[in-house]
Amino acid sequence: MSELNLRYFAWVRERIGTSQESIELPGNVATVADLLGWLKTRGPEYEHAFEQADVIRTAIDQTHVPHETPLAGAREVAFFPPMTGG
Amino acid sequence: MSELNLRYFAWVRERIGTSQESIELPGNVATVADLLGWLKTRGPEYEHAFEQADVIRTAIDQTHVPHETPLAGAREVAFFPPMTGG
Amino acid sequence: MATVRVQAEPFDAATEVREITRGRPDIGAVVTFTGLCRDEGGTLAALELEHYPGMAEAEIARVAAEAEARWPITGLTAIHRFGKIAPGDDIVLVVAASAHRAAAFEAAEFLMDFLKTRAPFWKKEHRLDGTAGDWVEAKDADDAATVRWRKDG
Amino acid sequence: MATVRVQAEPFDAATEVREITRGRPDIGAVVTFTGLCRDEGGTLAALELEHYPGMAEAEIARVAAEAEARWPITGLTAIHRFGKIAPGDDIVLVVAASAHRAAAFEAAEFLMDFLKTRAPFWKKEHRLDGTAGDWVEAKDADDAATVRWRKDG
Repeated sequence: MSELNLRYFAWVRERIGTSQESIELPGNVATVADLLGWLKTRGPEYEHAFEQADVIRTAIDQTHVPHETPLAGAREVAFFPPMTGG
Repeated sequence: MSELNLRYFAWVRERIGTSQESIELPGNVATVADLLGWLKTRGPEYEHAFEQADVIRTAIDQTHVPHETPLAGAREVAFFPPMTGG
Repeated sequence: MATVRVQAEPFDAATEVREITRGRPDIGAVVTFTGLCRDEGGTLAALELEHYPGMAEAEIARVAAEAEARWPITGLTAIHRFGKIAPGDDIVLVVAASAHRAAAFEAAEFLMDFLKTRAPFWKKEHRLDGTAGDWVEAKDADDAATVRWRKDG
Repeated sequence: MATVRVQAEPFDAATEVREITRGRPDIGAVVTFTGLCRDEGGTLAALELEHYPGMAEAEIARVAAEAEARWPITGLTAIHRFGKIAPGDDIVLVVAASAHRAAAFEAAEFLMDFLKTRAPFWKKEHRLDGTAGDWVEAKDADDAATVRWRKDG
């Protein structure tokens, strides 16, 4: 098991109620999609934040990645809605 | 016959040696192209300025016109090279 | 190498243009884009811009490097603000300089199109009537705007 | 109604942007284009810009009116200088404002493309070595740039 820093932004952050947390990654969680699925089991606030998993964007160590990306070597994983800057 | 103001710009002006002049339009000069042809008979400086008639741009009363445009009603006709502003 | 800044403070476009053009008499064209906070028909009190510190700078820098690889540009600056921004105030600035205008225009547009869809910023609306603001929704038009830059298109 | 000026004096882009955006909180995007005099590898002493007074203003205003008819723009300014202009100095400014960025970018590019091929200005080079300058030749690329704006294209 390895320590992973999770970050949430915008309405993902609001729904979960925290902007970041550290977790011990369960052994059966290999990809970003696995992590999303596992987070949804942690309570109704996570369930609500990730209810439409397909709109959630993800980054590993501050680089955009698709959901199927392996977590091996990751230190920080971020979850957020589509960007609306500019 | 009617009085017409002629204006020349850039290298057309330099070759002719004047920036504007008033002429009495001969009766057989009906279009801008006729006028160009007639001007070329007025001396070597005009001949030089208009030797490549197809690159010369023309305006009647400060509006771009093609060479075949009739001169009827014109008060000012300008001759100049392709524009290079901006 | 592009200049990229993510900051709460306002910026000054004229200062950034001067930085790019100073001592560079090979520059013939400078394009600036400034994105401002609209008042949405008088209903908006402010926009609140949340961002992902670190990744925001890194992502804009990646897009800027792509623009620099693609067009012969002599200078490129991108500044994005975060925090609360009132209607009429500036949000984002892009400055692109080149010998000729086409490269400057295209690099600035490219940077804005990808900045909008890739830089981790999110806008929340605060309404004048005091109701809880909504998060601005991403627009399909913004994704569509990036498609035209595909080289294999 | 666009602001069009033809003048010998320098202009200030920031002032023109302020004029366009003041009291207009519906503006979300401002694009500026500034054309500068290049030094052509250190060989150029100055550009001399000749123009056709009256027609220059009228022609730019016609192009600006076309842009205003074609895009939902909230403000449009075009300023073109004439006379002697040193390397590094500004020649032309276009400012286009709109609610959204695409219209502002397109209107500014359209105005510059047509201004270059239709506004009666001519550039003569004065070289640092004192040799008689040549008149700058019109570029096919500038004519080509106008073709893409054809609606029936």
